[in-house]
Parts: sequence; C-alpha cells; structure tokens
Amino acid sequence: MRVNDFVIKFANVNGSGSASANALFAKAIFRMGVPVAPKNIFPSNIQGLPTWFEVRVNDKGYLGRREGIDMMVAMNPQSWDRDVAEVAPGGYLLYDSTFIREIERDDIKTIGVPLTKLCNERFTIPRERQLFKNVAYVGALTALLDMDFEVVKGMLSEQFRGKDKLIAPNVDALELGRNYALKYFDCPLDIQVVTSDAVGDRILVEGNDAAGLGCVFAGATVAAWYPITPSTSVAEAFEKYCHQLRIEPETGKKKFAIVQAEDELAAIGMAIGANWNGARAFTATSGPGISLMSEFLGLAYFAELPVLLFNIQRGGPSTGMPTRTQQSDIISCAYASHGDTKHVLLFPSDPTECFDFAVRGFDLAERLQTPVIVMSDLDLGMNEWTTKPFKIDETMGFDRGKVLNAEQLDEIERFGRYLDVDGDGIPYRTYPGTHPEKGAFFTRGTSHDEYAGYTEDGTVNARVMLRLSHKFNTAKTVVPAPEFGQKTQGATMGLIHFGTTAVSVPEAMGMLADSQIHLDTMRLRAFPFSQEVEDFILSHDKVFVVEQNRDGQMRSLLVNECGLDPARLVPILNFDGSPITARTIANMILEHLGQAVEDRSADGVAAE
Amino acid sequence: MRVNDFVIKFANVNGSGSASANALFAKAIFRMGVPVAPKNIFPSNIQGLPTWFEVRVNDKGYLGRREGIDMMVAMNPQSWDRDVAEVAPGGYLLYDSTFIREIERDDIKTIGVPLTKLCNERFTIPRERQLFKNVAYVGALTALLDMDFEVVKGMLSEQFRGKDKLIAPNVDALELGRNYALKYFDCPLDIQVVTSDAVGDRILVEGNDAAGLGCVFAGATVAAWYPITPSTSVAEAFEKYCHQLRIEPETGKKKFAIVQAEDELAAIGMAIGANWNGARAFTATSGPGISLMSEFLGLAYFAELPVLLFNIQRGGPSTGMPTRTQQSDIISCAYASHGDTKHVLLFPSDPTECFDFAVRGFDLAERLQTPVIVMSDLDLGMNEWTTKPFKIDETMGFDRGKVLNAEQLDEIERFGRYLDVDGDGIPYRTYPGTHPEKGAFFTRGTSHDEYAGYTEDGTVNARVMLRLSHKFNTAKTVVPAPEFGQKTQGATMGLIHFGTTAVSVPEAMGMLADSQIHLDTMRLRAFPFSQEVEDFILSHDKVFVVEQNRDGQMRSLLVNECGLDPARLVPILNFDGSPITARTIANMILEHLGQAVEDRSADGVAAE
Amino acid sequence: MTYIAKPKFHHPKLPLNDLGLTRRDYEGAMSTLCAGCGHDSVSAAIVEACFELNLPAHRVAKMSGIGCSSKTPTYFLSKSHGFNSVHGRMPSVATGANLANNSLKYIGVSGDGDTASIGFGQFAHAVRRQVDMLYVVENNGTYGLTKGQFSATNDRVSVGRKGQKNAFDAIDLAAMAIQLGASFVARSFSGDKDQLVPLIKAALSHKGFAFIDVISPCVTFNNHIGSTKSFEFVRDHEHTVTGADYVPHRETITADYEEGSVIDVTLHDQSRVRLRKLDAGYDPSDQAGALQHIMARQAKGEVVTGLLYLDTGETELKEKMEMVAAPLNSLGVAELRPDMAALEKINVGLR
Amino acid sequence: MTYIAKPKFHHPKLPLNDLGLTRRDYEGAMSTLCAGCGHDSVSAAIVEACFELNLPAHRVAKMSGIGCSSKTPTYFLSKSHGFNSVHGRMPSVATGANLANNSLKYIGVSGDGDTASIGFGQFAHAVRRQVDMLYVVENNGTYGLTKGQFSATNDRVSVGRKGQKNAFDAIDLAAMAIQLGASFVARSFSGDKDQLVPLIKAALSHKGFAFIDVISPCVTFNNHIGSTKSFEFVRDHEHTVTGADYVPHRETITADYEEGSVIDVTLHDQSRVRLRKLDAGYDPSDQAGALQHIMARQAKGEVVTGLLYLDTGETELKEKMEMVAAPLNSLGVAELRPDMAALEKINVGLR
Ligand SMILES: Cc1ncc(C[n+]2csc(CCOP(=O)(O)OP(=O)(O)O)c2C)c(N)n1
Ligand SMILES: Cc1ncc(C[n+]2csc(CCOP(=O)(O)OP(=O)(O)O)c2C)c(N)n1
Ligand code: SF4
Ligand code: SF4
Ligand SMILES: [Mg+2]
Ligand SMILES: [Mg+2]
Repeated sequence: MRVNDFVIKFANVNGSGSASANALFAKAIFRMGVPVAPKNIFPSNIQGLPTWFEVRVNDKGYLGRREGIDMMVAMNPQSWDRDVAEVAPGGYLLYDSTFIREIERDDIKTIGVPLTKLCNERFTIPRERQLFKNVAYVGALTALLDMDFEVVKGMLSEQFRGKDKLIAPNVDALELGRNYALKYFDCPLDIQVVTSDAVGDRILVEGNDAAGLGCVFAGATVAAWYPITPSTSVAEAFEKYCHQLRIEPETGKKKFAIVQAEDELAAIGMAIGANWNGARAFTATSGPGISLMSEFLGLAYFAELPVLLFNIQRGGPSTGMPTRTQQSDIISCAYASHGDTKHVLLFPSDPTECFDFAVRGFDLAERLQTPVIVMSDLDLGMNEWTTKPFKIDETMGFDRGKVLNAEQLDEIERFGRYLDVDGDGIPYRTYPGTHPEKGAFFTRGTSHDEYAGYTEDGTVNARVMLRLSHKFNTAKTVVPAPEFGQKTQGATMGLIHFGTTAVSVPEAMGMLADSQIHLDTMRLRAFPFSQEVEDFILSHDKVFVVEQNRDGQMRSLLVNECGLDPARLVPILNFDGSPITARTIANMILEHLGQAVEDRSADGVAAE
Repeated sequence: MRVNDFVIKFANVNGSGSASANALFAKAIFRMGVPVAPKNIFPSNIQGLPTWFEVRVNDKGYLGRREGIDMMVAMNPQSWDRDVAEVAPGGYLLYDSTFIREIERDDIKTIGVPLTKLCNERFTIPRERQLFKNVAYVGALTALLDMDFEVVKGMLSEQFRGKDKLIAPNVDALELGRNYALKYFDCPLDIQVVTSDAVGDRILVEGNDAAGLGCVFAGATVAAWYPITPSTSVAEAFEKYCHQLRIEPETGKKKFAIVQAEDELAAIGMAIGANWNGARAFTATSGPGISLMSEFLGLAYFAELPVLLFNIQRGGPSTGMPTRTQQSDIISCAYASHGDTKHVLLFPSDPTECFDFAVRGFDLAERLQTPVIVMSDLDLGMNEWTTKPFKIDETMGFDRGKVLNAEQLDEIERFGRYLDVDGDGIPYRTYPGTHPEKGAFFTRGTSHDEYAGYTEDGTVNARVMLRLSHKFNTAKTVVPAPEFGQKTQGATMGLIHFGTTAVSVPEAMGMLADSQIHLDTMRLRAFPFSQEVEDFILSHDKVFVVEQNRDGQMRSLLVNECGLDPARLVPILNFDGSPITARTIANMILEHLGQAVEDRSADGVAAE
Repeated sequence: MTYIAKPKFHHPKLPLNDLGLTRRDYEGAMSTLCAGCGHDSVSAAIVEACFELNLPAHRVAKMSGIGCSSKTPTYFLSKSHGFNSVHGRMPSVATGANLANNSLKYIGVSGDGDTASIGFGQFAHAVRRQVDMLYVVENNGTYGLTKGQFSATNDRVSVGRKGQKNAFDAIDLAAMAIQLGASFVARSFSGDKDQLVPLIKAALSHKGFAFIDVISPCVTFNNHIGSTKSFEFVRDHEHTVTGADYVPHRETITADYEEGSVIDVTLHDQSRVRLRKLDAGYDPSDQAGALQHIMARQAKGEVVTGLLYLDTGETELKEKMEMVAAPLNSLGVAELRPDMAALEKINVGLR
Repeated sequence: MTYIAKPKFHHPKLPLNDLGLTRRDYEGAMSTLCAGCGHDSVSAAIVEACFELNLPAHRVAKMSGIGCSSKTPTYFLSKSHGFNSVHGRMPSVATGANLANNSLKYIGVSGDGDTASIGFGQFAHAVRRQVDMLYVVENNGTYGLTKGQFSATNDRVSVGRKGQKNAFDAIDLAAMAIQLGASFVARSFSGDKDQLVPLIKAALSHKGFAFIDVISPCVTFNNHIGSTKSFEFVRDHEHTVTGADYVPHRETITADYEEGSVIDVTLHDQSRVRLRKLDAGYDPSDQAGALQHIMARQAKGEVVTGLLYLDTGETELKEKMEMVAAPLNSLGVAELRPDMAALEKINVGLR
C-alpha cells in the first residue's frame, strides 16, 4: 500500500491540452491536504512533441524528484516504449486501450481505459474529443487512487467560473473516466490518496510567479526584459500582479512600466538606467542573456549602480537544453564581465524564497549599489512547489541605501560620489534632478576618482578598486546567512548545497542515516560567503558540495573566495538537466565513501 | 656614470608630433646595439592632453619598467609639477628654457634648452616650429648622452625616404638642439650611450604588429574586428602585411578579407562563420569586446568550432583605463559564457611569442576545434620590444586538425560529427560543400547527440559534455608547455608568472638574490595547465604567483584547475595600470617574508 | 528533431530534375512545427525552388538564428550543411562563411524576432555589405518559440490573442532593406506558393543581398481575428505591385505578355527575371520611389507584395573586398604562407 | 577631463536669462577634444539653447555612449547629472531613465560609430518606442576616438585621409529615423550655429523622440579634401529644405515672413516652431514624401539639412505605456507596496 506516497507520471503530446488536466490532478491532491511536487518536462517546441508531467505525492514532505514511476499515464505513442520501460516493477501503466498496444513487460500492472473511444462517443467537436481525453483520465484516476471527487469537481467549477457552460462537459468527461474505472477495475488500487492536513498553510505556486509578486511588494516600478525560457514568466507574473495591485484607481493608469526590450543588452541597459534614476528596476533572463548582459554588469559594478537580475538557469552551455534545469551559471554570474569584478548572488531554494529574495534583493542592490543576481532555475521557476505562504513585514520600509536628498546636500561641503564616508566601502549617491546646484555628477564606466571625475591616474583607480573590494567584504555581513539543516553531534563530515537541491537533501540524509552516515548540512543562500560558511567547512574534515553542473562551480567559488584547500570539498554533481534526486546524492556520497550503493535509475549521468 | 643603463622619460602633449621624435630616439639607441624598452603612456584622447614616453636603456637586457627617472624631458606645462617630482635624486631635468620655470628641487640637475626660441628663429611655418621642437630636443640628447650622431641622421634619411625635401630641415632641427647642448653644457653627461653588440640579432617591434604578421604566416585569410584600444593595431598590422605579402600578383586581388564589423558580436560571429567554412579566421579585441563576445564563445565551445581571438588586455573593469595595461581578463576568458565552459588560453610574453602563438594558436584551435584566446596586453601589444627575430619552420604545414575530405567520407559507413573515434575527445568535422551525399550535418548550440542531431535527452547531452571535458584534458598535452627560468639547487620556494611580467622577473630574482632569497621560477604559457605546472607547485613549499590584476585571477585558476591548496600560492599583485616592475615584485616578496624592503616609488597601489 | 526516421525511397514515378534528382532529395527531416505553421510552407517553397533550379544541395549552406523559423533549415535540404547559430546573429555568421567560400549558395532563414529585434543591427549591416545570400524572414509578427509575444514587425493596429493592444509601430523589414541598399528585395506570403517559389528562384540566381520578407502566419499565437499577420488578413489585404517570373537562361522568351507591362531583367547567371507590372505606379528600379509607394500603401493597411526592388548593377561583398577568384578556404600553405626569406626581410626591416 | 579648474565667476555684464542665469551657468568642464573639433560647437549650441530656453540645468539629464562625441556631455551643463554608459547602448539606458522619471529633459549625445554601428539596434528601437528625448548624433563619418576608421555613415564616394576607398554605402540616420517613425527629425551642421540652436530648442520643446543628425567634422581624421564630412564639403553642399525658428509660447507672432512659405506648428509646451519652406517641393509633415525627397537629393551628393520631419500628433513612450502622471521614482512604499491583506488574499488564491 502506497498511501500519499508515490510518483505518477503523465506522458503526453505537447499542445494537446494535457497541461491543464494534469495540473488539475496535482492541485486536487494538494487540496486534499497532501503535499505534491509536480514537474513539467517539456520540449523546446510548441506542438506535437513528447511532454511529461511528473507528480510526486509525499505527505512526509519529501518533495524532491524521485526515481521510479509508480504509475505511468501513457498517452503518447511517440514515447510509448520508453514510458513503459520507466514504470517501476510492480507499478501501474494506465493507457488508452482504444488502440491495441503490445506491452512486453509482465512485471507491471496495466490499466486500459478506452479514452478515445469514450470521448468520441460522448463528444462531437474534434477539439473537444481531443481535450476531454485528458479530463477523462483524471476522472479515472480519481477512482483508481480514491481521490475526493468533490474536490476535483469543485476545482473544475472554479476553473471555468465565468465560462459556466464549460463546466458541465468537463464534469461529464471526468465522470466518463471515473465511471469506466469504477466499473472495470478494482478501485481503489493499492496506491491511494487520503485526505490529510500535511499541507498546513502552505501554498502551491511557481517560483517565477513568486519572484514577480515579490518585485511588486519590493516596490519595483520598471521591468525590462526579453523573452527567454525559462525566465519569461517572471516578467509575466510581475505584469499580472501589477495589473491587480498597481493600477491607480482614479485614472486607470499604471504605477509601473514593463518594456519588452529588443534584446538582453537593452533589457539590462533599461533596468540600469531606471535604477540610476531612482526607480527600482529589474530584468529577468537565462544563460544566453547572462552572457549578453555581461558588459553592462561590469559597468554597474564599476559605476556602482544597483540593479536586480533574475537568472532562471537552464541547461548550458550555449542555447543548450532550454527546457531543462541546471545550476551552471555560478561562475559566469559571480565574475560576470571582464576585469576584476564580483557580483552579489542570492540562491533561493523555493518559491517563498523567490519572493523574499526579490524583496531583499532590491534592498541589497540599493544598499550596496551593485548588481544583485537571483540565481533561480527552471525547476524552481516553472514548476509549482508546495511552499510556505508569502509574508512581508509591514513595519519595514524599503532600504533605499545611501541616497542624499536636497536638504542633506545643502548640509555637506563637497559631495563626493565615490567617497567612503562611513568606512564600509559604500559611498553616497544622488538621483538626477535633486538639487539645483549640488550633487550632480557624471556616472561613467571609465576610471574615476572619488568625486566621479575622470582620471587616468592608476593609483587613484587602484584605490577605487580596493574600496570596491572592501565594499564586497561589507556585503558578506548583510547578505542572507546560510541556513543550517541537520546537525549531528560529532559529525566529521558536512554537506553544502544551495538552490533547488535543498528539496532533496533531507531525504538523502535519511537514506545515508540508514547506512549509518551522518552529515551536518548547510544551505548557502548568498555570495559573497559570510564567515559562518568558512567556519562550517573548517569544522569538518570533509564536506560534500552538491551542485547541478559539470564543473563544480560553487565548489570553485568556495575554494577561491574562502581560500580553502579544495581537498576538503568533495564535488557531488548532476548535470543531466533533471532535478537532482535524493538517491543520486546519497549514492554518490556512498560511492565516495566506498560503500555499497543502492540501485539508481539515473544511469551514469552524474559524474565524478 | 650610467653607461647604457638608465631610464629617460619624455613628457609631452599628445597630438604635438612628439611620438615620432621619441621613437626615433629609442630606435637610435637600439641601432647602437643597446637594448631598449620604450613605453608609451598615452591618454584616452586624441589631442592636447599629457602623454609620456619612457625609455629604459639597459645592456644587461633588464627591460622591464623601472622606477626612478634618470632624465626627464619635460615639455608639457600641464604635467610639469609631477614630471619634476618624478626625477630621481641626482637625475636630470631637460626643459624648454624659452619659458621661465620655477624649479623647486635642488637635488636634481637642470638643463634648459630654449627649444621654442631656437625653432621660432629657424623656422617660419607654425606647424614646423611646433614639430621641430621635438626633433631639436632629440638633437640635444645626442650631444648630452654622447649618441652616435650619424646613426640618428641616417635614421632621419630613412624615415623620409621618398619625401627627401623633409630630410634637410629635420637634420637642421636636430643640429639646432645638438649644437646648443654642445655649446652650453659639458657634454656628455654622466649618463651615456656607448655603441655595443648587446642587441645581437634581435628586432624592435610591437606585439600587435607581430601578432598580425603571425596571422599572415599562419595562413589566416579572414579577419573580422571592431576598433578598440589597444587591439586595433593587430588588425591593422594584419592588413599591412597582407598588402605586402598576399596580393595575387597577376590580378592585384586579395588573398584575404578584412572586415571592420559593426561591433564585437558581429566580429566574432564572422570569424566563427569563416572558420566553420574552413578558412582560418580571427578577431582581436579588448575587455569590453570579450564581454560582448561571450555568448558566441559559448557557442563555439559547445558546437566545437575553432576560432582564434586576440585579447589585448587593458585596465578593467568596464571601459576602465583604456590606455593602461592589466592582466585582468583571465577568469572572464577562461570561463567565458554561461554554462559549463572552458577555453584554451595562450600567454605570450614578448612580440616573438605573439607571432609564434598566432601561428600555433590556429593549429591548436583547429586541432582542438575550440576557441583559443591569445592573452596579450597593452604593454606588449602597443609598445616596441627588443625581441628575438621571427622564425617559421618551413618544413611544417598547417595543422588543420581532423577534417574529412570527400574520399575519406566515402570510406566510412556513417559519419558522426561528435563521435569520439580516437579516444582523445576530439571528433571529426567536414567543411560545407565537401560531398554530395555524405558528411553534411547541422551545427547548433542546442544539445545534440554524436551525430549532431538535436536531442533533449539529458543523458546524451551529459555524455557530450563529459567528452568535452575529456577533450580539454587532451588540450593539456598539446598546448605550449611552461618555461622554467631560474632553478636553484634546493630552493623551497617558487614563483609563477606569465605574459609581460616575464620581462621583470630576472631582475627581480637578482634583487632577491642580493637578500639571499632564491626562488625557482616558472612561466605559464597556456591554459589548461599541463602536469608540469602542478608538479612545480607541489615541489615547492610556497609559490608566489605574480599577476597584474586585483583579484589574483591566475592564482584562482591554478587552485581551481589543479585542485591545490591555495595556502601554497601567495599572490603578488599590481593593478595600477602600469607594467609591473622588478622592484615591486621583489619588495612584495620581501614584505611577505618579513624582510626589510627597499624604497619603491609605486605607492601602495599594489595590494595584498 | 530527427527522432522519426523518414523513409527516403525514390518513387519510380517522381519527376526528376536535370541533376536526376527528385523533390524528395531536397527535403529535410520531419518538421516539428505546429501543424499548419506558415514556416512549413516556406520550407516547401525552398525545396521546390532548389529542385527546379537544379541546385546541387551540398553546394548550399543553410544559416539561421534561433526561433521556430530558424529551426526550419533542419526541415529542408538535408544534404546541405546547416548552421543554427545564436539568436539574432545569423547575419554575421553568414558573412564570415561567405568570405571563406563564396562558391556556395547561402540561404539564411530568420524570424521577425530574430531579425527585427535582437538581430536588427546585424541585419542592417549584412544588407549594407551586400553579402551574397538569400535572406528570408519568416515574418509572423510574433515570437513563436517563446509563446506569442509581440514582435517589432507587429502592426500598431494588430491586437494580441487575448486582445492586447500594441502601442508601437511595426518595423517594415522590406522597406528597411530597400533604404539600406539591398539589391533584391521582395515580399511574399507563405500561403502564396505561386508567387513565392519564383521569387526564391530569382533571389537564388541574384548575386548580392537578396531579401524576402515572407509573411508566414503563426497558427498557434497570431492567426486570430484582429491580427494583421493572419492567413485571412494577408489574403484579404495583399496587393502585389510586381509579379516576377523566373526564366532559366536557356529558355527563350515567348511573347505572351502584354506589351509595356513586362520587363525582363537579366540576372548575374544569365537567367532572367520577368517582371510584370501589376501596379502601374510602381517602378521596382527606383529606390526612393518604391519606398514611398510601399510606405503609402502600407499606411493604408495593405500588404504590398511581389518583387519590390531590384538592382542588378550593385556589386556584392566579395567584389567590394577585391578578393581573388578562388574561395579563400581553398588556398593552402603554398598560396598563403610567405617563405622564410620574406620573413627574414621583415626581420631586417625591424632592426 | 576636469583637471583644469575653470574659474566660474559671474561677470557683471553677462546677459541673464529668465532664471537669472548666464551662459556660463550652462557650461561644463573644459573640453579635451582636439582644437577645432565640430563636437565642441555642438556643445556650445546646446549651452546656448538651454540658456535661451531658461531650462533649469539640474532638470536635464545627459546621456551618452562612448566616443569623442559621447565625452562631450562633460563639457556642457555641469549642474546636470550625466551618464556616460557603454558603447552603443545609450538608448537603452536613456529609455530606462525616462521610464523612471519623465519629468526631466533628456539629452542624448552619440557618435556615428556609437549609433550607426554597434548601437544601431538600440537606436532603432528607441525611435520606435518614441522615447521622450533629444537624441543628437555628432556625425563625422569616422571613429574619432579610435583614430579614424570609416564609420557606417561615411559616404561611398568619401575617401579616407590616406586615400582609402570606401566600398559601402552610408547609412543615413536621419532617413532611418524618419522611416522608423521618429516624430521630430532634423539634420544640421556644427558649423551652422544659426540653424542648429533653434533646432535644438524646438527639439527640446517637442514631446517624443527628437532626432538631430549634426554633421560635425572631425578635424583630425576626416576633414581632408575628398571627405564628404569635411567643413568645406558640407558648407558647399548643404541644402536646407526647411528653416525652423523657435518661438517661445509667450511671444506673439509677427508677420514678417512671406505668405505661404511659413507654417507655424505648436509644440507640446505651447511654444511653436515656425517652419520656413526653403525648398518648394518639400513637405516636412509627409513621412514617405520627405524620405523620397531626401534620398533623391542625397544621391546627388547634397547634404539635406533643416527640419526634415515633424509630427506633433504622435504619442510618446510614457503615454504609450499608460503610466501615472507622477514620475515612478517619486512613488514611495505607500503608493507601491500592497498591504499584508492583499498578500494574504493571494496566498489564499494559491491554496
Ligand atoms: C539570446 C537569446 N535570447 C532569447 C532567446 C529566446 N528565444 C528563442 S526564439 C525567440 C524568438 C523567436 O521569434 P522569431 O524570431 O520571430 O521566430 P518565430 O519563432 O516566430 O518563428 C526568443 C526570444 C534565445 N534563444 N537567445
Ligand atoms: C564595446 C566597445 N567596443 C569598442 C570600443 C572602442 N571605441 C571607443 S569610441 C569608439 C568609436 C567612436 O566613434 P563615434 O561614435 O563615431 O565617436 P567619435 O569619436 O567619432 O565622436 C570605439 C569603437 C569601446 N569603447 N567599447
Ligand atoms: S508556434 Fe507559431 S511559429 Fe512556432 S511552429 Fe507553431 S505556428 Fe509555427
Ligand atoms: S579625434 Fe576628431 S572627433 Fe575626436 S576630438 Fe579630435 S577632431 Fe573631434
Ligand atoms: Mg516570429
Ligand atoms: Mg564619429
């Protein structure tokens, strides 16, 4: 019996309308109080290619991707063979039995529902026949998995509120599948969903949606972006929430501006121009955009301009795997641009943190007067996550950093844009138009002195560069601190992770505990690294660094910035474009420690 | 007495015609058989600002920049104060005594020559009066320093060959200065140039000139570039030499194509397109261009396309110090572009090596099917260096790498563009148009399988990525090996350097030897690092890494790629935009070792 | 994508061209575009044109950027090398390829996002350099691959699928190409094969930069009522100023056109393009006049198609660059590397 | 560069404008350009225009890219903030700045290299978006700061200092701006202050994208015989199609112009620009016609100057974006951040 603990996968053709039915299924389980982790595995194309939707259901809250499919809903003849092969022994295969299929495996159980036939009989319009097949298999699943049918029906009504005449045929389709299953199969199966309260007050939301919302609450007014998967939905979410929350009621006018730029260079240029001028502005992109933005990032670093940038990482290098996930832009973001540059990075690990880091990111960018890059990824950005609800602290304002207004300018003798007045390496700035006589300065990417004057005196420039290093040290004290997870008395080994890997770590630790291996864990949340990060590493003999890239980029950054012996840091790497699993982490650690390893389905893609 | 061993500096206004007179002066000393190192210190502007020309004369061959000016030719009232201040105690100040100047120092010797007056008396055209002042001070110097007057006169005749009527007035101006000096001063001074044979068969040439020439001898046919200081002269030199050596005699047509692109993205795009199509093509740029090229570099890495790129580094970040030198693009070039990428870098340390690395760079790029970046810098690229003559091995052809022709295609069953046939990680390629039926493939930056087919199978992509890592390991065995300099019996400390730092190292080692400090030295010539590099580090307790940047970028690369404890590597850094001096190196090492340090003029700009 | 192998057998009855090849020989992998996408018709037209022109496929190079449109080179001419570069930068890659070997035919395929936004600068400069190539923009007014954002060629009056308004004027790429001096400029419609195929043939026979702006509707994101890039709209608003028929150079001209309305222009390979004046006021050899005419008509909501501008007198890149006849990529060590004596002379000059 | 402090004392006799300021108050640091550089005259014209317009200098923002031309904002309006961005990317930075605060006046200064090559795409899209700014290109046909390479605005017939020939046609930025829909397009000459100053004043009073292509000779690299961007050439070949005089909105019109040849156009701030028809065939309100006229004349080697195109009906970016009246950068937490209740509602919707 697998109650509230299984993985179900849907194999569809993209553009066939399966996405909303699948999402409905996942959300229904969530509504029943059971945590879910749905994942869309989609092609870089619009219509006609294989697409999958994988839902992990787990009431212990282990929501990382897991190998082994307990039930496959195989709707796509193109991918049939591999879909069948992927079912775990003992698992189920639900398929459209309108068509006769050879099923070579005898270690799995098959459930044939003649979906096409049923829908063709019931519906007449071709598009409806096609669409309702998806709803019908959800209906079958409600019976097979013993789901709360009222919840599902209720959701359909919600979904089609306003287009009420669509409700009845949808419910119809649902019941078509459900009744067939009830009639021909022994319902429920030994995989079941039982109403629970394991979700608590959590919400189900995509990281990009959360990021866009966070920007609204952060007071961002300007967004400039260029479409690129998987970052597009950050801008779209910002737009959606702005339309809800930022229209001036009296006039219907916008308290925001969103520009679809002509490319990524222009997008970040606009965001920089707006920030220079005192509006909070951001852009969002993915790998290729990061490369294109790097000249401007260097300018912002050197001229000390705040800007917030969301990098929703995808599979690199080059155009790479645009619809797969990776954490492989760490180095290119940390040191983006030529010359000596370093950038502040934030690593959210769930949508709640995408929201929080949008809010905090603007504060940091303005406080530190430098670009801040939020390093999300496709898995986080484009999938719905069961996550803590959004919160803001209403007693806190925005931290606009060191900005002088006209009165303050009146009080000072001589304004020096790049003077380190407070000893923290952070100078004062002014917005254009502030004061008729004082505070104007020239922003430039060329070498300048403390008064923003152009200089070719290398000694002066070196002094400015050293202050920038000092400012980066200050950053260590204000960026989000690491979070410590499992802490075992006397553990000699540690594990460092960040971003979306976090969701798989507790489960991996559990697996290792079964082999009597206990690790202290630390989740990095920001670069530059605070002292605690170094301390954690130094207090363990060996530390595993788990990353979703080939080259162990975070490990490099740790070694480089903390000046640590790399021998202490063991890379655990996964870069096949799918989210890292607990099993992968556990097995690689076991392997490294020379222990027996449990079978894993991911075959050889994770290296070192 | 300082014979054949001194530093003289000229302070001028740019656009005033001083450059050619100063160059004449330096070249004359070189012609007398004495090694020289002239350095232009010019502003990022065209006319009217201070510019300096510093010449180190040293017959021991110590040609790195040296602190302390033995003689200043101070022609620029704008920079007068600092120019006077810069003269070493006991040194000379030559100035235009037409104007009365307060000279506050009594520890230096002044030589007033009324240059303006002399020229105004002799010449009538304003522009001539202006220009000939420069020639006149060179004339004065021939007397003061006891230079071979016939050599200088001969050079003027050479220079104006074809415009013969310019010779006489130039010689006139020369004699004007010379005769005044002979008449009013005790010539020669105790700074002198004596004819020698210390130059040997060496030549005097700029690194960029050598690089452009190297591309001609490497068989490059396409150059695409966008103007940027200090790289422009690479393309200009290529053009100059192509016009000499690559015009088809029968038709007057060009066996080359040089395109001034619309920007750096286009420049590298063109170079990549040409290389893809089987022509050797290159581009040259500097920092901002590197940032802009990074998307294309990622494509070339991943699609495995050869391309040669000269990065003539200048002061970064951003537009930075465009007319100053640095080695600060190491990280941004080694890991250029998003995703997991690594690029082959070459580090020339003199113009001869600029030539050699152009030739070798194309062989490597085509052999490895990947971008190769030649990491020169402004000091090397835009100054004339006393360097070994150019050589080629006429018995060797070009290494075009693994390219299949029609016959070879006929012989194989199925061509796989990205198959690792030979086990070295390097696949075979074909040029477009080779064979009517076989060998065509699609070049793409998206994930692909071994047959260049598009794939979204992450496992396949990971396999390709691992082969790329393997190929990069192969690169270690074919790139130029490090060069070992001083090797002392039983030395426990080493020193690593690269690029233009090399010229200051022997002198620095001499200074350290005076303090009983002996270091083994190694000069890096390429990235990735070969095993010898790691061995060198491991065989010393402590290794100093000398670099001209703020963040110790090469040290990071060494730690990261060799997996070494950073504690072994001590950074020695200079980033004020002027070439690092032997004294800087020696003093920083002495400081690190807690020893007394000799006075240095560079004040605090070198950090850590 | 190539996961479905397409059977490639020669049907005995398929017509053969002069090279003994069938249309099948010019096809590519199976398209993965949406069913009905205009881009697939453009691919088919390219196949048809190459077949009819008897082009040896391996002497063609297919260049593209990124987008649904830029994917299409996989779906035609599978025997040609292809280069799917980065977004908006195909023009530079094609320029470099062209410099290396001008003896191949270059077909560049791009989208309106790829060309009018991120690639606008490269496009303009490829035109200005007169790169010898056919540059096709599959113009659907939208970003297909990233799911339907407005592109810069979307008309101001054209609304989005969800009724979104567009505040900005469209960039007319054909008008741009004319102003920038392209020597062959046409506009066509993916739904009008009879017009498109001869235009492609003429363009491929033209030496210099040949530009065809093909309105190619995106059935998924921009084919609704209110869109000016929908099949229906284009069909209803198309106004052809100049009909163009391609005449191979062996064929003699049969006088079956009305006197005065027909002009024959000889292309560089001695083939001709026969222009039929369909709009009396239009002169496809008058750069400024053509531009004015197009702008005026487009302002009225018409989609002006046909051969818009032709200048057979302009030189192309290789001539401008005064390059030798042989492709640069065919030159070897002997032709390219001076000998040691030449180098020694340089050394001497530097002493 | 600012190393030479310029004495800023008010000479008692210097004329004052309505704000009580002298021309000196609008100056900047001392120029470091070459003596005689056209760009310095453009700076002087900007100073003059701002003085005459009574602009409070701190309400002006100076935007530029990289080049000799892009350096000039340091040399005027020292009380204004300036942003010397990266090469070719000023338009995007200016667009962002504009969105943040549309209540400032934006003066963008660029070069022909900066705009017609690396920045061509950004330029085109800033035009298309109708960013409310004055965009001045100081056009010398060359890359001054990098020492004299041809730029993309260099005419095909124009030869280099050392006799180098130019194989490519020039991009005419003014014609481009017209085609791309800029609502104010002019061309002028740095040597013609009488024409340039009123044009700048009118442009600064215009709401929307105002473009002025100023031929501004580079005395060091492109002022020789054979160059079509030399002082002499421009002086000899200038053909002014429309004279433009700026009339502040308080001033009444005195009828001292010949009937028929004068048109008054009211600008957005109620000031007017008085257009004098100097070329009978020219209509500065006819986009396509103006373009044709300019192209035809330029083809004959003339340099067409004056106000080339004016459309006071076009909306500018902020209107297109339907933004609130208050500058976005003036909104605080209260205006921008919804409260916890709103957030809680969103949380509920996500359960
Ligand atoms: C540098 C970069 N930015 C963004 C993208 C994402 N992207 C892929 S295709 C595309 C637009 C395609 O539009 P278009 O060229 O009109 O082609 P269509 O799909 O409409 O045929 C974009 C923005 C990318 N691949 N690379
Ligand atoms: C990305 C980048 N590429 C190249 C350069 C070098 N560069 C500086 S100014 C300039 C051209 C300037 O020409 P133009 O815009 O016409 O200005 P002008 O100096 O003629 O006024 C170039 C190429 C740079 N600074 N940045
Ligand atoms: S999304 Fe549009 S452009 Fe792309 S394949 Fe589908 S119909 Fe064609
Ligand atoms: S180089 Fe030319 S553009 Fe630059 S300052 Fe001198 S004259 Fe002006
Ligand atoms: Mg499109
Ligand atoms: Mg210029």
